[in-house]
Amino acid sequence: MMGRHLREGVKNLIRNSWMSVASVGAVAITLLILGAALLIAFNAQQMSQYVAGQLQVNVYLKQQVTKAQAQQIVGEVQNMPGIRSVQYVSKEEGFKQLEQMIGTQYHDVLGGLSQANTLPDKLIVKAANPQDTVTVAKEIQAVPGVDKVDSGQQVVNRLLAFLSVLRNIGLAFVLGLLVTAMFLISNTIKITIFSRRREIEIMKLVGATNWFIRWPFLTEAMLIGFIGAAIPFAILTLGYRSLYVHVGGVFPILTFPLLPVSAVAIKLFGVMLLIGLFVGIWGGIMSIRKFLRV
Amino acid sequence: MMGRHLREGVKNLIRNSWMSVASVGAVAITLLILGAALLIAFNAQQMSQYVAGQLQVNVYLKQQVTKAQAQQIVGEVQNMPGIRSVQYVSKEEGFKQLEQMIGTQYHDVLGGLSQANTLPDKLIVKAANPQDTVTVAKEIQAVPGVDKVDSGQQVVNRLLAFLSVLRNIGLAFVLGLLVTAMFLISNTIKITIFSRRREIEIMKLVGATNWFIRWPFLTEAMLIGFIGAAIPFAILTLGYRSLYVHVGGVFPILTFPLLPVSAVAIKLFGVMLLIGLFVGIWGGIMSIRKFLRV
Amino acid sequence: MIEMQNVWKNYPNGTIALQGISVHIGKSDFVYVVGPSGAGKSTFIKLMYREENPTKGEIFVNGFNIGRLKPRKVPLLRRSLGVVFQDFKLLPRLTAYENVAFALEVIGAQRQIKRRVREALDWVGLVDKADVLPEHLSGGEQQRIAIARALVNNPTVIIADEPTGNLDPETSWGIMKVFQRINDRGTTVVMATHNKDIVNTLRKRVIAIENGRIARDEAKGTYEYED
Amino acid sequence: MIEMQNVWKNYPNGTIALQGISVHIGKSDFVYVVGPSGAGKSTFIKLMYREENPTKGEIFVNGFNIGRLKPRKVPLLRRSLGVVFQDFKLLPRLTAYENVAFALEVIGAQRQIKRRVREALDWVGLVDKADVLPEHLSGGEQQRIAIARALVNNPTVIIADEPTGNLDPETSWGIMKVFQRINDRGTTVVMATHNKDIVNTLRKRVIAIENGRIARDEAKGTYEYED
Ligand SMILES: Nc1ncnc2c1ncn2[C@@H]1O[C@H](COP(=O)(O)OP(=O)(O)OP(=O)(O)O)[C@@H](O)[C@H]1O
Ligand SMILES: Nc1ncnc2c1ncn2[C@@H]1O[C@H](COP(=O)(O)OP(=O)(O)OP(=O)(O)O)[C@@H](O)[C@H]1O
Ligand SMILES: [Mg+2]
Ligand SMILES: [Mg+2]
Repeated sequence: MMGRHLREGVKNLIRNSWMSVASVGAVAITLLILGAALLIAFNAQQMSQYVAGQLQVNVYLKQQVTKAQAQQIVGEVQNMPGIRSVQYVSKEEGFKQLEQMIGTQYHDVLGGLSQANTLPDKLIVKAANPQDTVTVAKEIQAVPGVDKVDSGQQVVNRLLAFLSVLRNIGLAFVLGLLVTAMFLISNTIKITIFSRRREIEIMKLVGATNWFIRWPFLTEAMLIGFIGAAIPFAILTLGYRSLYVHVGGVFPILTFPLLPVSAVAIKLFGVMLLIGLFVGIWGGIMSIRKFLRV
Repeated sequence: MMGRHLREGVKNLIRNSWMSVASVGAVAITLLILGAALLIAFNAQQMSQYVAGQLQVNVYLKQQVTKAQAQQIVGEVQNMPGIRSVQYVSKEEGFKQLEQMIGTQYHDVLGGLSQANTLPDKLIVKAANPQDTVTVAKEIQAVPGVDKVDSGQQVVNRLLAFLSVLRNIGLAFVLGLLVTAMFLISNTIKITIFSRRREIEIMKLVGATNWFIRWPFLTEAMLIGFIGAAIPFAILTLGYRSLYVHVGGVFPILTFPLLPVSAVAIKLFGVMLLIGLFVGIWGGIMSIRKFLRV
Repeated sequence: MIEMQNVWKNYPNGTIALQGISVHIGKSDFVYVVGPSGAGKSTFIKLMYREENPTKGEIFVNGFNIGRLKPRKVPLLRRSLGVVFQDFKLLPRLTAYENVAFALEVIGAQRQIKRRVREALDWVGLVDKADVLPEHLSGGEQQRIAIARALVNNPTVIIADEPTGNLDPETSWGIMKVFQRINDRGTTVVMATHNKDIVNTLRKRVIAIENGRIARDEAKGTYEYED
Repeated sequence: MIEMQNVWKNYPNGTIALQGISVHIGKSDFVYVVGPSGAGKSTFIKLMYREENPTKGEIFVNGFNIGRLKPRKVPLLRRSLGVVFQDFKLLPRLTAYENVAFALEVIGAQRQIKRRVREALDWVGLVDKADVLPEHLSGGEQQRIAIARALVNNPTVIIADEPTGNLDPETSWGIMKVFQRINDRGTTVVMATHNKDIVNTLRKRVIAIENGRIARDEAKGTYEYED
């Protein structure tokens, strides 16, 4: 029996070609936009993780600490739990970095400052988990020889707040697109079925059960959903792959790494197929219902 | 005669209520997403202008210039063409600003620096047109008493490049949405008309001219487009207004001003109405054509 | 087989189509339903396969209580009937063959579909139009496909609403012979018709409906509407 | 009025519906077109209002050369005719009144629409069904609305495809009286029919089509298809 329904579904799709193209087109273009938004969202999330991964604790050592003692402290910190990396920055390196950081605008101002100005030795510590940055900073404070610890708490908080605002806007937009896609797809299926309400009524009058009528429509809706998801998926994956290859896997200007094609493709395929197929079927069931009451 | 067509269009819309609701819904939700994207895009453009407006030329005066001479130079620069504003920053103020700018991470490092370190007096000059910043800087270089001029050329260029990438991504997305909206709306109208192809054929067989048949359909498409544009316009304008009032006209975290409601509403209304109405009509004309050949 | 007791039908727009119909049609009866245009013949027939629900009164068809029938059971009722609709109601996307086969597929018949459909098409003389879509058939050909569909699954009751309205006299008599043969095998036939010739020649029971009421119910009756 | 010279019609699916029809129908003629189901009567009629284009041959209707007619001119041809379609072709979203009025609105008539529509509805006896949608009318009532629509704008030629197929004999004779009256006023009437009674009683010219050819063309002819 399933064989008949599948056959009928495919047959309807083909005989009804004009309408089928319109429906598949509507589903495809809706999912294309949604998919593009998802691609950006996935990468933005990856970026925010990448940026969070840059968070660091600056540990300033006391003036009287010698180079040898400093190396000892480095070892000690390295052995603490929850630490990913420890980097030692000497006074001299520190001055160079300060010069660079202050940058062009105030560069000449520093010209008057002698290198003799005593900068302290510094350790740059990264937590294994960016969220633990502040906790790690507190623990390091207790290590002897350590003068001041700066976890950049303010910067951290401001950055995380900014990223969360960005994420929320993005999320709201993607959710909006998702709801839109679902509405539009089920709407398209609805209109398609509406235009065939007389046929449904006739089938009912000839003695067909509700499921006998539903199945071919559902296979058809499923096919529309599947093709309508496959087309934009192909376009997006190929487009993203060529972009990825073109820029060498790193987003220019912002210089942060893009997600590899394979990682993105699976998620994208899942979301798009899920929407295409299941919204199609659900929309189909809901709108056939109206016309089965004969 | 126009009266009849308008009347028939409205009548069809009402009698065909199920399909009408579906069509208006599809148009409305498409334009809602497009409108939201446009609102963000308008504000992003405004932001990039705002940021560009922050561009400035730092003019460092020679050490020997007295406060009185400095005031004279300020007046001179102010009278040059293409200048929006000139702000005088004394040595002392300059040091405070440097402290602030260096920020938390390196703050204690500066503790060792005495205020006696000779910072030069400084003028902060803004060009009337941000793009002219570099040109203005060159002209100021020629003024006597000026030591160095820093237009931050590197920063300017990097910032402008970053903004243009952002703008391009946004533009591509909005354009994509625009095309989608146009496709979906004309597709919806197409399906609506397809489901009434028999009626069109009958009218033709009874002796109606093509335009006699088209007009009621077009008024109907126009009404669908209009209502489908008005609903999301109302939602977006009210939503944006309440957001604007809620945050006091300034976007939090980034602290840049939002566009006022009135400025946004007109553009939004224009774009949405244009798409809703004209895409509706165009889609209508194109798809009726098929069925008029009887 | 078919039993109606004081059946009324008011349409939602206020038209009272039937006003107290009581009738009994036994197994293997052959009944003509006659009456002027708009008298209520189609309504009378639509109640039997539950296209319309009665406003008042009891209807039993093949043991189903129409007024109390659960929606789930309606397909079972309809499968026990063969219905020729006044407006044919062919599925526009299916060929003539597929339209007839549909009535067999609906009941889950798997075997001999091909043979049985060919046979039904042969009864109505349209074997060579098997692969044509309804919109490419003449009016009379469409009507004959509708008849073939009603006959194909050997129903116990045939209900036909003006099955010869679009047929020439010769073809009409061909169809009547098929109905007669099926009736001889024990199938009940209920047929609304305007065809005076047929009613007056092939004499059967005649139920005349006028203005929603049974005006006459005669065994071996005549059409009796002279101009 | 209507002139056909060696007209052939092959449908795209290969059916040859007409094979060399030549006929002349003059002003205020009254012609019955008879023939078995699928003979080509409807095709013959569809060519006159250019629903179908001839494959070969020349057709002139009311001075229009059908084969060479520009699409822009087709509405003018159709407005000069009143057509009753075999499948009615009523607009489903318009009431009975609006369906009839549509034929007047199409020609740009502004005045007296109400009076003329009422009059046409009166001819077919359906004034009290004016505000009903087609799907809420009986088969015969729908057919009569289709007839009223064809008559309402006083065409010079009435083309009717089985206009009494769904009507009881009494109502059919009422319609025939209207056709006769209109014909007396000088309107040409071409009517495909299976109604032997009418053809043999109200004697007119009979064109018999069989297998796409004119088998017989007699003034004051008879139906001549006995069972
Ligand atoms: N649109 C079409 N496409 C293909 N074949 C067609 C089409 N319309 C009619 N035919 C075929 O052409 C032949 C003549 O059809 P036509 O409708 O003219 O017959 P008719 O004389 O009107 O019959 P009836 O009395 O049954 O209405 C038939 O064999 C029919 O199947
Ligand atoms: N769905 C409906 N809604 C409202 N009124 C209806 C509906 N169907 C039929 N009627 C009305 O009910 C009455 C009886 O209609 P019915 O179709 O039973 O007549 P009939 O005897 O079959 O006529 P015909 O010979 O013309 O087919 C008519 O007045 C008709 O207008
Ligand atoms: Mg009826
Ligand atoms: Mg015909």
